[in-house]
Amino acid sequence: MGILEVKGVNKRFGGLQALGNVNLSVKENTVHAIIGPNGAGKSTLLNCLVGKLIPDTGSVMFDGQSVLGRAPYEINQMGISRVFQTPEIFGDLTVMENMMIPCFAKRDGAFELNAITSIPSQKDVVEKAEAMLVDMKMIDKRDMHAAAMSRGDKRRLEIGMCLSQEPRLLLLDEPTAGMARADTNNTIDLLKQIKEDRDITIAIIEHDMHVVFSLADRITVLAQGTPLVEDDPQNIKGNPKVREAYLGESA
Amino acid sequence: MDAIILQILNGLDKGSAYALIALGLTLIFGTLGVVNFAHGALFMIGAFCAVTLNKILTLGYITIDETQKDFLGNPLKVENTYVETWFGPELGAAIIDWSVPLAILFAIPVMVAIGFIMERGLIKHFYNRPHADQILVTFGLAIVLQEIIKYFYGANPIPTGAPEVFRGSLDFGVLLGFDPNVIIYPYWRLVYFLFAAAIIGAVFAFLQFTTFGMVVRAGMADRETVGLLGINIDRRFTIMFGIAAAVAGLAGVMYAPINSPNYHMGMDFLVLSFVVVVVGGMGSLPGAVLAGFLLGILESFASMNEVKSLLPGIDQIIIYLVAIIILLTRPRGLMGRKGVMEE
Amino acid sequence: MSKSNFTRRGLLKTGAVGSAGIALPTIFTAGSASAFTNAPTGGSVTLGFNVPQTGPYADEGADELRAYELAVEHLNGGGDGGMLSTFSSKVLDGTGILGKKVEFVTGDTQTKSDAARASAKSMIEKDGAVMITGGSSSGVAVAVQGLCQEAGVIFMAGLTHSNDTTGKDKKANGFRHFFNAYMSGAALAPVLRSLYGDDRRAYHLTADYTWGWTQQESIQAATEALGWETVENVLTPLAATDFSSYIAPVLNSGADVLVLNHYGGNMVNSLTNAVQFGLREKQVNGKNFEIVVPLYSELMAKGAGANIKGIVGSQNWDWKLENQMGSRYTGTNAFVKSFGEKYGFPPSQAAQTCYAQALLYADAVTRAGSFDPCAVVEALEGFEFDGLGNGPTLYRADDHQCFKDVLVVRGAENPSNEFDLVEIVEVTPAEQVTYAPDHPMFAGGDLGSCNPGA
Amino acid sequence: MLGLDKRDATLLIIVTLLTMFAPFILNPFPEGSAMAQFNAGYPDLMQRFVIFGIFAVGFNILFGLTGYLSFGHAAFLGVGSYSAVWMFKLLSMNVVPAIILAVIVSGLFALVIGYVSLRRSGIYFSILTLAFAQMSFALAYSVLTPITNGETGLQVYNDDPQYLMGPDSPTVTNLFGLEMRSTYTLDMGPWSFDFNAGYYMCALFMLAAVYLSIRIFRSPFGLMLKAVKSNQQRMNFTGLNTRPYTLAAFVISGMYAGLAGGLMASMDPLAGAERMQWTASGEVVLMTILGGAGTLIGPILGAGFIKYFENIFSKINDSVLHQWFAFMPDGLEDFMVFIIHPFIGKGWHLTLGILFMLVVIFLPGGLVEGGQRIAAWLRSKTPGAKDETTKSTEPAE
Repeated sequence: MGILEVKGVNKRFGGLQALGNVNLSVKENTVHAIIGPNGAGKSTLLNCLVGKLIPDTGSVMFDGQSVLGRAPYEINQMGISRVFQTPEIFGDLTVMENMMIPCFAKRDGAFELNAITSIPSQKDVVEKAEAMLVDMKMIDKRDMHAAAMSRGDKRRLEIGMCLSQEPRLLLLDEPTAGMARADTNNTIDLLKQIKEDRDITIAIIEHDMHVVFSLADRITVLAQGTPLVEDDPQNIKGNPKVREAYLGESA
Repeated sequence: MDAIILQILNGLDKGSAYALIALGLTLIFGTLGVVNFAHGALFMIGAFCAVTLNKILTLGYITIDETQKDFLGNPLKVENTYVETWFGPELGAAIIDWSVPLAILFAIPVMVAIGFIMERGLIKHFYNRPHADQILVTFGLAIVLQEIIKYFYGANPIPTGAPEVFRGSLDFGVLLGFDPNVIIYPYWRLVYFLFAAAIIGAVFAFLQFTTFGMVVRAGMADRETVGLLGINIDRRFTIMFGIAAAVAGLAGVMYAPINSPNYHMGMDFLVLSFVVVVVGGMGSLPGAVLAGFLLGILESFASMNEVKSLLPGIDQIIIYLVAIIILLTRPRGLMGRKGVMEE
Repeated sequence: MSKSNFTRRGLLKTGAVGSAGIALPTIFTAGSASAFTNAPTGGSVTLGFNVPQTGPYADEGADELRAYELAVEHLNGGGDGGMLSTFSSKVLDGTGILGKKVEFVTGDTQTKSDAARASAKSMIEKDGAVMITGGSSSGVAVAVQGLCQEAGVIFMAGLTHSNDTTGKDKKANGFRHFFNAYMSGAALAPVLRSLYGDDRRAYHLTADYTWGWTQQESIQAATEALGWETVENVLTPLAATDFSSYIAPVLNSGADVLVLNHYGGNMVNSLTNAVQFGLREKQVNGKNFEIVVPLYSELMAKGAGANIKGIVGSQNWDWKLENQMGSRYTGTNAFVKSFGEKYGFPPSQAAQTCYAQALLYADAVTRAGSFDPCAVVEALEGFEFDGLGNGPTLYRADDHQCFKDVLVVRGAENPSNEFDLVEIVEVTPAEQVTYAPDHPMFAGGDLGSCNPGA
Repeated sequence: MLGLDKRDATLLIIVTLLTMFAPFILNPFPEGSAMAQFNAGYPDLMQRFVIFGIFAVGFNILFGLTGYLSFGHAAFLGVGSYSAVWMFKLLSMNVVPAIILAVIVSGLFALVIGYVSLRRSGIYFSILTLAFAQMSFALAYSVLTPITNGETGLQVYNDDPQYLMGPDSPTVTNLFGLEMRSTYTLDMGPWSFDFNAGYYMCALFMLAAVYLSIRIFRSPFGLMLKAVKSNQQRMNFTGLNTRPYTLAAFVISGMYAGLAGGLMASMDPLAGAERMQWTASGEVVLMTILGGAGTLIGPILGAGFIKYFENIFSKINDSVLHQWFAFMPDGLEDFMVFIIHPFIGKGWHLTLGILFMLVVIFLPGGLVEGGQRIAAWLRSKTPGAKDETTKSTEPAE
């Protein structure tokens, strides 16, 4: 029994079958990669997991509880954090403020009218956020406007924000898309570090095979909205069906 | 039944004005992403184009008539218009009589010029500024424009009649087989409706069938991509602003005989036209037109005695009530696109 | 800063409180028994002219302001003296008021109760105005009148036509020279009968706010007393600009008279729309269809243009009154002359009522020998005068309403010049428009007692 | 101090000093001098400055922090005023119950309207709030006249019940006997200064309102509101429910508006329907943007700016102008009057419109930015203060 169990999920957009009978099981404390060619339905699947879309049929269970019909923030509070393809951070706020927000969300839940206490007096949150900035090696950028940072830094910040919520499942949507090689390698190292240091399950959607094979414990290949194969990385590499459907074009 | 037909006619007529103003507003919203609070003022300036032309045509020289006295008992000064002197009394009077339709020719260059100046001189610098700043600057401009008009024309409405042939009304009911006097409708209001339909049709045809229009439509859908294609979208947008100003202005010119123009008529329409645009859906031209006519007709129905006796005061709030209901049931208005002005 | 430089104005027992503050705490004013708000100290007295300068009534406000400036000029001995020479009371001699030069401050009511009060307050608190006058709507008049009552200054209403101003909302410190909705009804009714007969069916369109209601009520009562029938009364929103959907059903309702209880922009638009719909050319019940606009003004007539031709209504005054109706209305020509020579066009009824109010105040102060509001109230209550253009007039003590003749007018068919917008049909004598102070349409108010303020 | 950091505490102290000494600051010109026209230190206008300051500060909590542009906030001010006047009519002229009820009722009203309107964002939200406010105005002016007294405005009549009114109770608005209108006038040579009880009560309320606003800006709640403005998507995917945050901000700012409305009625017990009209809602939007949206002090500056023009410029007339330029030769005097005439008196709207445009064109951050630039310029003139210059170019909050 995996921490995330997707069973028989279908999703249509008008005449287009975006997802057809998707089954997926993500084991706890593993890195599970979902790969597939463009339009294979990877992002649609991800959106079904976090509450942005609701599947037409099927079930999505997280740790034995259904996530379907819940708002994104509720699913997040269950322990699923998501990193977006283009970093979604609070651009108008400072790096430190960015980091404090998930810490407040973890401590206070979805809503708390904490209107007259001052932020510096919330020592636990401040310390936690600072510690995370140290972990992410960006404490020196503490008071910078988040929007002014490089893309790699924004990505790191976003991952750090997700981690400070102590999620049980971290969803990564093409975390290295559009990054230079050096930034990509940094991100891989960061994710490896996270995998080693924390009890965390990671599901990753990725295009870059270098990233996938560096990190994944298990791989699901999606093609035309259906899972083609699910196997270990070395087996996937050798699988002719996968080569044909996906790797063939990019290898 | 006859009452309902009558109110549909009324609604179409009111809707024509709403739709024309909202159309221009949406063009500016959609193409430029600018919240233009001065749009009502453009409508008002259009109406004053008609007033101005009428004033120009009736310019004259003064002769003293010793046989008559003015209110102070002095000899009466009689004004003789140049137009009547030059073209003879009959043709001259006819030209003056037709000053409102003639004002269309006068208004188009004036309004396009105002549109260009506004866009190049002011609005251009606000594309990348927050909507709040756009509101403040265009609101300031609207006040300035209407105060200028007030300075020259005063605050009182200025009667500006339709040509003689269009005065009076058509007995519409007789055409449909009702008794006489049951459904009568003023000629000029019918003209206004047809005029509005023609303008709306022209704008749509222009956007649909010309390459210029295609680029603008593409720009409305995705400005950045079109910009990336190396097309000078900015210049086209300037022209679009001129067109939007002209549409608002023409709506105003033809409106002058319906209600005497006054300097604050733009503000009266401003809030309403924003409601129309938003109900239609941000960035949707057909939505703006549809919402204009829909709200016009509903407003007319709400003012029927039968409805009012059931729900007192409903005609005061119907537009807003409908706006609330539509926005709650259709998150982006009738035909709005996702992501436009939702931040 | 040494303490000796301070003078605590309130402790000076001179009775002169000066220009600041609506009121001083009683502790500071206990000794100054004769004190009242803004008692003029130096060689001048300040009056506050509070008129709409922005918004739809700005032109009417501008005309009121012209009249006030003219009145000030005449009071200070300038110009040709205007109606000072025809006024039945002869105490004003062109040396200001009680020998003090008249100065004035102006403010903008914006035709909004709040803004009007703010403006009036600033005149009282900052400029030390001892009297506030002007305005172009009943909402504003009632609001400012209430303020003046509290502040202890005199309010001389400008153009306000609602019954409430001297009815439900009457105040001891407030006075109205202008006529009211009841008088319009009473004056119009007999003329309407003689023009249109006593078997008519009326359809009312009424502006949906207090003034509209009181006028509609008055006209309905007066016409029903003639035997007319009221088919329908439809309330129209204040914000309405296009009245087509209210006008369109009229013809089919069986009514043969349309009464437009509208004012200002509403009236211009509703009348224009009604004429557009061709109502005036129609025959209903075998009679010509007629339109009545109970409250007329020159500016509205100007705004409605040719649509006004032949439409009957009532007015407080018209510049042709003396020429056409004789010397009973003396003062009219004198006023028209000085106004016309100064500004180049004849005055509106709003200008006349404001000019008259300014003179009446100055006269009352002079007769009372004091600016004290209570003395002024006493001098004005029950005051009978003549020569201000309206014929013999009474300022009734019970409700501070002027009673005088009311004009019934009609849009001129063939205006001989641009100012000749209306023609006078008849003048209804004051007796016919007089009502008992406790008339039900005016009930519920309480004049209270005069408040000298401080 | 008071749980504020040094910068905020300084700001609060400055605001406190300005409001407490406003009677002096606003009356800089000796009475009777030509410039006295520009004096603004009379009770009514001073009261308006602080009351509209409260209104704008509250509006800024919603708009400045969350970015939700409400176009119907005047409705809450109007509801607050009506509630307050009803308290005067039913209980007594004591302002305390009136202000309390004003805040509560407008808070409830904001809760209902906010709950519905906040289902949409962006311009859709703006139009929903506008629609609710316009409906409130239209109904208050007409159908609801029994409750609102329509056109005239709700006021206190002698025959109102006033159940708590004793035989000796004051008949004007008062705070436990202290009459709101009582004014102490201080004359110093040619100068004259008014100290008005009502003004000081309003000023204290405004200081409390500003203090609370600073606390909110600096609180975790304030941080969340800024986060809503910055990125709602990230909010949702960080386990935060944006709806209650925005609703709370909406209700708080609605209560600020209600407080302002209650105070307005307490200073002058008449509540007109016009104060709910869209132009009134637009006015507070303009005040906030003009002063500097999202800044602490900006909205107050914007409120002061607009009210100053409305009350001072509208009162300058030609005869005042002639007085000013009387020293000039006749022709020049007339020429100057002719030039300035369109901008004063009935032309005050024109001046205001031009100033709106100038401010927003040249000072994108509003009046606050203007202040900062002046401060930066002054500092650059002072040697040895270079490090502070850079600091002031950060966005002010």
